[in-house]
Amino acid sequence: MTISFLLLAAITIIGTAAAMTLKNLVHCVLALTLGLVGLAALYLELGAQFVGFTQILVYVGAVAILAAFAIMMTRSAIPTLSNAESSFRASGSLIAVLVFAVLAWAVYTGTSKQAILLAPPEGSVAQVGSALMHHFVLPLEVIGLLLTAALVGAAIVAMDEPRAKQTRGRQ
Amino acid sequence: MLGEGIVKGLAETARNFFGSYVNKERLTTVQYPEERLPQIEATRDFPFLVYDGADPAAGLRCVACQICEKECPPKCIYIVKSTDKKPDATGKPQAYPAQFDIDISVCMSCQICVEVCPFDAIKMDVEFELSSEDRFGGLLLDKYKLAKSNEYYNKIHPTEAGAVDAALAEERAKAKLAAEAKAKKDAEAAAAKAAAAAAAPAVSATPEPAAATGETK
Amino acid sequence: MSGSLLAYANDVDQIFVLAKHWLLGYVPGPLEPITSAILSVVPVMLAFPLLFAITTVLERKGLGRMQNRYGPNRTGWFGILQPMADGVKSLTKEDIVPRTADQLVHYLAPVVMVIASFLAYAVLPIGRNMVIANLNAGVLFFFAIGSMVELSVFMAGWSSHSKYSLLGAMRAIAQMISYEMPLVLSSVVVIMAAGSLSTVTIVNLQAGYTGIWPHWYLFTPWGIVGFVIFMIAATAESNRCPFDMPEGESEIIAGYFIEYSGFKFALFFLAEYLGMFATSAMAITLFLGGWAAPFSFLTWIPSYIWFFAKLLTIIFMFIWVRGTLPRLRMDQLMNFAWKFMLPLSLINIVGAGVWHFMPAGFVRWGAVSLLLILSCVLLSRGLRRNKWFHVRTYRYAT
Amino acid sequence: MSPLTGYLLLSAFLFSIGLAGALTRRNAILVLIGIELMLNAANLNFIAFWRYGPHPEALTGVMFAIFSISVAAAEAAVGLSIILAVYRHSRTTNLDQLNSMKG
Repeated sequence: MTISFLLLAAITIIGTAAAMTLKNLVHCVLALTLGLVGLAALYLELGAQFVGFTQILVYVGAVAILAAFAIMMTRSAIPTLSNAESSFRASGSLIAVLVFAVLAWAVYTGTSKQAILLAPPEGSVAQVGSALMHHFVLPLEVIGLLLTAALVGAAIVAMDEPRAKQTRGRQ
Repeated sequence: MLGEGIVKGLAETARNFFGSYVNKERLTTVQYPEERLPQIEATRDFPFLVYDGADPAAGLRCVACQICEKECPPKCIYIVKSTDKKPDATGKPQAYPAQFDIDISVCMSCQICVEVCPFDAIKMDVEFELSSEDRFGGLLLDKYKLAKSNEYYNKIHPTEAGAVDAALAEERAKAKLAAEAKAKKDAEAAAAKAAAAAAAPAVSATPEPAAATGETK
Repeated sequence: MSGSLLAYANDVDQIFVLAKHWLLGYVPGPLEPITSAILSVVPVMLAFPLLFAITTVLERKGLGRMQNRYGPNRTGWFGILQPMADGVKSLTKEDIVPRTADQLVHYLAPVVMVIASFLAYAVLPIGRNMVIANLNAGVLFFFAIGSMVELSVFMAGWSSHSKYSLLGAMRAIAQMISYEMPLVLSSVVVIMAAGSLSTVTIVNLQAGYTGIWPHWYLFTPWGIVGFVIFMIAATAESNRCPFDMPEGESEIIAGYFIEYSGFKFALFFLAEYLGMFATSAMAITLFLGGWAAPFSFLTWIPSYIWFFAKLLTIIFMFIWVRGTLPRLRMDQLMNFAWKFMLPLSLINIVGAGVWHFMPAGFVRWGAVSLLLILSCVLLSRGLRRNKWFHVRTYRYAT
Repeated sequence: MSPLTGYLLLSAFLFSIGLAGALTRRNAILVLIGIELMLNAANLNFIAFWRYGPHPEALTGVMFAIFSISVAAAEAAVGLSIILAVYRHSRTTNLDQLNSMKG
């Protein structure tokens, strides 16, 4: 429980909570970015440099921008009724609170009370690289395949329909 | 091969880059306040008033006919006609502008005032450094600021001014001739009238209309 | 004699490091880490904005000369004080915020952009032993920070509530995302060869010499291709001509920062140039041996001088290209990124792998060069076949 | 409280925030963002367990986080493109209004 952990946790919580409550969707995405950067900083705090920087690269550089693009293209930036909370507001919040209560109870009872003091693992980037290439090479290939499939699939799903017909007709 | 054109372009700009340091003639920029390009003769920007002779106030060709004021598309000319008449450059008594203002900030340099002026009194200037610190009055020119001599006009637009001068001289000569002829005729008519009056004082009414027609001719 | 000279050269090389340690000697223990950080960061935060100021005037003068003009030559000696005049002008200008703008986001966008641009310098080795933070994942950090610039571009474009700025931001983001991939993939070859993501290690590996020739990664077939791809992608990433679509003056005036004025506009300008310097410095680090001297007999010149000399050379290249090439169209830009740069950088990775597994010698050179040249020619043919533009014919005009 | 407990509690809280968002917001994009948040909370768990677990040298937690991030990226891309397609079809991203199976 260091000060840096508390600070980063506060940033993360503020960012994500704002992302889920703000009216304007673009604000939501920006707040989400703040939360995810806080999360990446937490990864760095835990000694996982590679994961932390990958988190920034993927979430800030790709997912947030993608969400922003989606918001622009679906004209959801104007705060209208559709962005407000749904009719599940009370029940949804209740479910979330219950889930948190259960998880917190499990965490409190499940983990040992005294601090585990392990030396932080060193040189993890090189280790991550060699592990990816040796022990985890099959999952890596599968992930590569999945990403390619996702790329092609996303492009096809998002493609303009009339234009798709046109190209088919031309072929 | 991809990139061939890029290399050509890069070579061209490199040639310019080094060439402009070696060969001063490459540089197309004129260092304006110190150096100036000679103005071509057809340069025009804003109107001015031409005067003949030495005195700007007395020699203005303008007779305040107000045609330019009426024709000006942005309505930037303001003229007050004088109530009295003064002799102009040729000595003929003419009306003159008591006030003649042009708002240069409104003027759009269309040159319509020059086209419509029957007296060749308003012409286009070439002066372009007109910036002023006075936001409202600085570009509102009165007749004293607008008045420029015929010599100046000859200097800035020699060909056009020469043609105008020749036309004016011809016109004046014609006017002079006409005036002389008229004076002669007047004199003749007066003499004839006097003679007639002297010859037939008894016949009072009949010759009178003939004399009148002769006079109107 | 020569030994003492070498030691002297070494002292000059390390003068900033020694000065920092000398200063740190006067600081009490608990304050040492923070003082050390400040002493590392402040010179970088001063040096690169100064370089920005110099670059603006050099760029304007260079562009002028390329177009047979003088460029700025009124302020100070040969116009050298022009950046100061520009700075005073932008600082004293009114800061206009559009009434419908999203005030907070509008305010934050330039700040985020400048911070992200400065953060990128943390991992760039400016000289021997001169780096702010030697991170294990330095290259990854650099690209992660680079992706934050895109977000600030979006913030600026969206918060201004102007169609021009939104269009400019969308163009900028589309372009940056498209060119980020070749940028990262072309640096992957170096990471493969060096076996490390740390910028310091990468430079140290290139600091050796065979005879008088340096061990730069540029002097390999995949290094040349990687460098060219990296520089093209860097041009697009920093929104510079011929990829300056996001701020195309003739169609969307200034792109995403059109609604900014005065100091905030200057911040965007600063951030843009800082981003350009950072990517150029990354290219130097990855391919041109960082601070290493180009010949072994020139190692007596201090390392930071070499670094800045290389940086200025690359900046001159940027200016040269800007003075030469016209702006691309959006579809040309995207075609070039996805149909040429991306496949070529992927093939380049394969080439680097082949290089790694073949025995050293001319056979290796020939094989990898052949692979890369062949793929380059084929890919460029693919670009040519579907013509990007046709000769225009006019029905009525002659 | 040990550092591990802190991280786990934070992770649980993030998960609940994501769940609450996914359940209570109407806009499809925000629901997707909520799901991303839940994934991230799980990632934080993996990293925390890797760091404070008995075998940090095995790197399983880090590996799982890396793969999970890439899956999340793929999921976001496909999800957002589906949202785009749905928007093009029905002119809304409001999940309450997307209630008919036929066009």
